[in-house]
Amino acid sequence: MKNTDLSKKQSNTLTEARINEELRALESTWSDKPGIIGWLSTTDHKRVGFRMVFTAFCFFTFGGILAGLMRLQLSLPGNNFLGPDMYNQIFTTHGSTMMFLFAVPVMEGMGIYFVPLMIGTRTLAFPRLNILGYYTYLFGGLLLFFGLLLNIGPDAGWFAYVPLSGPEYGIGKRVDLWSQMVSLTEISALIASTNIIVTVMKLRAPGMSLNRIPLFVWSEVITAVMVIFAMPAVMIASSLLSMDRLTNVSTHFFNQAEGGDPIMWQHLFWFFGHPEVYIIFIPATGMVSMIITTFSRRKTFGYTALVLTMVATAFIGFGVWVHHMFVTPLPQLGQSIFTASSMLIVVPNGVQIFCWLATLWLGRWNLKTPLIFILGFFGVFVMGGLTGVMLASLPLDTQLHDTYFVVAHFHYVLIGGAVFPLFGAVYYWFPKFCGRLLNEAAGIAHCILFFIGFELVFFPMHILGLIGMPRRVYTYLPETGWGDLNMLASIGAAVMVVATLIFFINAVYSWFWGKVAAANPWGADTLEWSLPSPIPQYAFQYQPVVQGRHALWEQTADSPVVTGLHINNREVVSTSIHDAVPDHRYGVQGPSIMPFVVSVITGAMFIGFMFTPWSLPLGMIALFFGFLGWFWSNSVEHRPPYAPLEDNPVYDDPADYKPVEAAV
Amino acid sequence: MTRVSSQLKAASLLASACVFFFSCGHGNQSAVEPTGLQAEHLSFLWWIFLAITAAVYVVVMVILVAAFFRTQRAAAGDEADLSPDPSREKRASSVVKAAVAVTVLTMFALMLVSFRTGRALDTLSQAQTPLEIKVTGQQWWWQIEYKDPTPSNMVTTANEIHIPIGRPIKLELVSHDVIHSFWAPNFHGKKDLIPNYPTTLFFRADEPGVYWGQCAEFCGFEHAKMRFMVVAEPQEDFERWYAASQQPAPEPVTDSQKFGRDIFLKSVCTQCHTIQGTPANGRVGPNLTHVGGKPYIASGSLPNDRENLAKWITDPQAIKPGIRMPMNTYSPEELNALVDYIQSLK
Amino acid sequence: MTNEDFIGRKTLDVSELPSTMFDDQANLWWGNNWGLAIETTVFGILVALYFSVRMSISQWLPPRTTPGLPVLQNPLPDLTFPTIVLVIFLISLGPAIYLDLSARRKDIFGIKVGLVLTLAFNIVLLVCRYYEFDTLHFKWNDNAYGSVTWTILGMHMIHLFVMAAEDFYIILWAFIKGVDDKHRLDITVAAVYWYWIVATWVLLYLLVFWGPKIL
Amino acid sequence: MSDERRDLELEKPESELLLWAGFLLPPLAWSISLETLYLFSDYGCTYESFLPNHIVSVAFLVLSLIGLAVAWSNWQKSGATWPDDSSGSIPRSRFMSALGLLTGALFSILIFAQWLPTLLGVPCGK
Ligand code: HEA
Ligand code: HEA
Ligand code: HEC
Ligand code: CUA
Ligand SMILES: [Cu+2]
Repeated sequence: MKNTDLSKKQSNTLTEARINEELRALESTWSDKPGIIGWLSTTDHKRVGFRMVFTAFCFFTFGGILAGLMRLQLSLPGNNFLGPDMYNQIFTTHGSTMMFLFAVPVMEGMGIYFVPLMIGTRTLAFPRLNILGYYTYLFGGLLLFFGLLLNIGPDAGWFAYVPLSGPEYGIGKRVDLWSQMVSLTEISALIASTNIIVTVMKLRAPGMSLNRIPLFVWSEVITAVMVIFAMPAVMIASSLLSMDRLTNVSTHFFNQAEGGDPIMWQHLFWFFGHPEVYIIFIPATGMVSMIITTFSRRKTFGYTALVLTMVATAFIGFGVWVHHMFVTPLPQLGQSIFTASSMLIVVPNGVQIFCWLATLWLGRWNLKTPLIFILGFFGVFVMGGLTGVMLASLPLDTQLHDTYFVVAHFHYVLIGGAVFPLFGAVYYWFPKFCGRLLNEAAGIAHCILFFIGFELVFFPMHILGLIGMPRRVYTYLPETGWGDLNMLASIGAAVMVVATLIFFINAVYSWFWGKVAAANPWGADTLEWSLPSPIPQYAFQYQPVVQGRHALWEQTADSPVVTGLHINNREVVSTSIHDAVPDHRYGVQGPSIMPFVVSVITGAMFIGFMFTPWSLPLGMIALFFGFLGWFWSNSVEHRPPYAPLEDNPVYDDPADYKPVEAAV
Repeated sequence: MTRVSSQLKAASLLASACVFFFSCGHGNQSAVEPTGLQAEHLSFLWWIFLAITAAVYVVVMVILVAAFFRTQRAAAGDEADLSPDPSREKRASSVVKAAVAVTVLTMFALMLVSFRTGRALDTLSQAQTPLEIKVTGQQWWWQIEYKDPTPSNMVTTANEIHIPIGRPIKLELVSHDVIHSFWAPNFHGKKDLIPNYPTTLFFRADEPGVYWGQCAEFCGFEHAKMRFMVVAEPQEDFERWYAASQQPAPEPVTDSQKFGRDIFLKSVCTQCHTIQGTPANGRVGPNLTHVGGKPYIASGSLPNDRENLAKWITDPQAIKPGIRMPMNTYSPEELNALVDYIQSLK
Repeated sequence: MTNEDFIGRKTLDVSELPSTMFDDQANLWWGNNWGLAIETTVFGILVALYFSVRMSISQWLPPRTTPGLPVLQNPLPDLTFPTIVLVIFLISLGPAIYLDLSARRKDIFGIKVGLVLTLAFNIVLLVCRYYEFDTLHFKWNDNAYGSVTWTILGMHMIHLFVMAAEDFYIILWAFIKGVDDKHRLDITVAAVYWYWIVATWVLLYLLVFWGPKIL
Repeated sequence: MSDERRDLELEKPESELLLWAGFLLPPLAWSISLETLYLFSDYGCTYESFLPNHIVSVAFLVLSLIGLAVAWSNWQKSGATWPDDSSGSIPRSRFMSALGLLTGALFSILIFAQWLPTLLGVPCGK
């Protein structure tokens, strides 16, 4: 049934009785089991997505506290609040926590939560794999968190250059701890990305052809494709570094005495490093497009151009990595190619900014907190991008590299480019999480204070970089004249802490006592707003048929809904890649404890690898039994509708198919 | 070239004055107060980039603020505009197309001026007879060796580089442990010292003075205290300093100095330090032959006076935790004599 | 969307659509392919690392001086044994294709025979790989060349383990519970995985065993 | 509704393979040209010959322009108007071919820009 013509199949047989009866079956089929085991074995993408976002914000707080400690140490010249060892551990853990444990997972968590809802389906393609991804991320994060608390945190910077991180100069197990954290978080990123790509390719609601996919979903699937090609580089690099460092393995990948090459580490890391920062930035552009469209009360200006900018940024993002290595002794001609590509990546970013400004210029503004955070985004990100342009010029970068100018640049683009849109999205989607609205006044106070605190902390860093202050210095002399600007930055950090506290208090208060929200409080256009909030576990009672790019705005009164899916097991309609024409009914597995078991084994294997190479074979044997249990539970739960070999019976009476309780 | 750059600097300073209301700093370790040919090129490039990017930022912010005031307000329930007025859409898309064209052209312009500056920076490497200095970065201090045809009178010092103004200097940068980065912002951009990758850096001082530089690539515990001083002086002053540095350590004069020297030669210092004219020839730590005359010790992180020398000798770990120099216990008289001797090494 | 919104709504009935599709219409097939894209990137990076070692190592190939063994001046890897193993890899495509086709034809007997045959080949190849490490003449900790060649062989060996495990799981289910559509899809997807393993080994074989001679 | 009428005339959309080719050829050509140009620059700097850089840049620029041409023909054949969100596979193939036009233009400019350092004689200086 390659090209089923949608109209031919339509009939109106939905009666009150049938709707209620199917609703009851849906609720029982899609619900999780109660208790701790049920909580651990959920495969509901909404619960997993929320857990990922919540855990990421906990690591944001942890990273923020570390930032506060650094600002205290740097507020005075010659300060001895933190010794060099403690400071080096703290700045490395701050950078690694923010990049690996906050920025990437929070964008993935939002994708895991909202991508299935925005394309009108009830689940991700591989729900059990999804919960495995969350747990590996959690174990990686806890490893780094407890590493620092036990004073064995990594201390070679978030990009751990060899030979400082190598066996000769990287003391103890610190860098091994970092590289196992990297491996675990990258496994979770790869799992989430495979899930999101296949879901968007094959599970879109009927009618959602490629030119009708919401921009946030485009941003998540493009980011997922970047993850597929970027993460392996850092996983290999960190694992090889661990093998170099393990005494009874001691390979020589980066040992220049035995044919290894320290610059190869830099190539491997930054080949992942720059795509990583765009993996953090592109989902944020999806959020910006979504919020601007909803709050300008008009269709997005330049939809095709915006999709192009995301695709182009993703591609060129893989071709600029040597701009982090401009001052290494490599031939200048080869490196200048990367000045050219780093300069031209500005064109797609510029097109994005212009299309957003046009949408805002031509629209009528519903000036609420999400849009105010987007105004903050413009103010901060554009300056960050422009300092990036300065860094892209090779000669100029020889003065600016590894100074506080670069620290200013990446905080402008990370906090401006990712954290501001993220806060906007949290205010925007909060009703979907808990059915209540965040307080507007507190939201505006949070945004303004955060912006002021931000400028106080990071604007002076441009000047500090120009007057010679290098990165990663735990102290400096009074004669350098850097004291007062650093004091100003530390005061700003305190303001940011206050702003973030306002946000946390607002979130906790509004969760329980906030203003109750209707299903679509902002009058938005994407499908998740057609669902009651908070969202039931089965999400769509009947999957919608999409009739336009702005689904809810362009939905006709009699737009058809999908019926005929089995309600005794978890089933969604699977559609073709290009035009979302239904091609088969896709059944997914229910909850199971096996993903948690496998993730515990994986975590133990990687943590064990810090101490002995034998953890790899032992881990693989344990995984063999873990995956056997997983495969068996999958197969057992495969309900009768699929069992008979001859053919697939036409669905007629739901009574025939009793749900078979999965043994495991 | 300097006339154009000064005009341009004035213009962009005006345009970006609001951006830099805070620009202070003492300028002796600053990239925007160049005192050498290379840093002059880079500063010129900096002001061009600042002018253009500041202009772009202002334009974007003006459009945003104008939109803030010009647009009407709407409520969440208001009907979303799905078929907006085609003429306004057309005008907007032509403006966007124009803006994209300007962006592409601006990027090509910035590329060309960067490549031109890259070429200009390279001219100094064709200099025929540069003053060759070998700089070895090691965990947490800089060893400076002036290359001299006759090795016996080669000058070796630490964390301090004297150079004659007007003459091209060729630095050979070498590291044997981790990656360091040599950066004296008043003269030139930085260059990484990577084990197994010896490299060179050409620069020239045009104005006399005392300038500072610092290691810029994270290299462990004391990355923050790996500073060095560059003294640019007229040719005669340089030659006088160079001749003095070639001499072995002056003989101790007072009894306390003699007693101090005996203590030094008996203790563990000789395994790591060299003092020309005495049996001490250790190479782990800096050459102390003329350490008395240096304004700073411990790679520029401690002013060189009696009290600091005493504190440094007894417990260097308190000042620079993690370095290889151990603590030393002496009685007050011994310490006093040792400090007298060290201060006599001018 | 409360219940009232659905009464009398036009409906798109998908009940006649099949519940299992094959190849590019199956979600599992796409999931497997994106997983192979990840693994291909992994091997791409290891190949780039091999060339980087080629360019940065002082002597290509450094003499083997492990104590207790005769010193070899230019220790090119042996070719006979690895070539035989390559041939076994290519022969193993036979049973793999047979299994793939019987899964599509719902030929239960053919599936069971095919599964056992592919698992047998897989185990034989695992044992061969164990001995292939010695043909490199270097240990993983001798030098960068030893490290990178061992890692390439080791990573590929992990794929052999994973494939053997998958085969074993399906055999267990097929012989105890029988085969249904879901598992026929699993078999066709596992077949794609095997074709990929053999294809990557052909390339890695050329690099690791002929590289030192040609580069 | 001129789009609807034109869609009726076009019986079927452009073949998916051609649409993807028009869209992916320029970025692929650019990514290969970047890697080879970077390697040849090392070679060029040691042996003082930059001819390979020019050959690589021109070859891949042509390849990218071919991708642009494919996208242009796809666009013409699927109605040569800027894509909107109307239903069916014709507007979708118009959307994909328009994306191909934009990527083709951008990556051709990029390949040219990466050729500039060699053209302008940026020094090798290690
Ligand atoms: C969200 C993350 C993010 C983003 C989006 C960017 C965006 C960019 N970055 Fe940045 N960058 C980082 C995160 C990010 N970066 C991090 C974390 C580091 C440091 C890592 C470390 O060392 O620890 C880094 C470091 C870094 C360096 C290395 C500095 C050094 O260590 O020496 C360089 C050099 O080229 C660079 C360049 C750029 C450029 C050209 C862009 C461009 O994409 C920006 C383009 C955007 C604009 C230009 C603004 C909007 C455009 C317009 C309004 C159009 C008109 C504009 C003009 C005509 C100019 N970045
Ligand atoms: C997304 C990324 C991200 C984010 C959001 C931040 C946020 C901040 N960062 Fe950081 N930063 C990095 C990524 C990020 N950083 C990276 C990659 C590096 C490089 C590391 C390296 O060189 O290796 C770096 C390095 C870095 C340095 C340089 C260190 C050095 O080179 O020596 C400094 C210095 O001030 C700094 C400061 C700050 C500050 C003040 C914030 C503030 O914005 C923090 C704001 C957050 C909070 C204020 C939350 C705290 C909330 C509370 C405390 C509430 C209390 C409630 C409870 C206790 C329950 N960061
Ligand atoms: C085990 C090695 C070692 C021993 C023993 C040692 N030093 Fe040092 N010394 C060093 C190192 C290394 C430095 C550079 C410290 C830095 O700046 O990072 C240094 C620096 C110094 C300096 C500052 C030099 C400068 O130019 O900054 C002085 C003075 C000094 N040592 C004196 C002594 C004296 C006196 C003794 C004996 C009591 C001694 N050292 C014993 C290793 C040693
Ligand atoms: Cu040497 Cu930092
Ligand atoms: Cu980058």
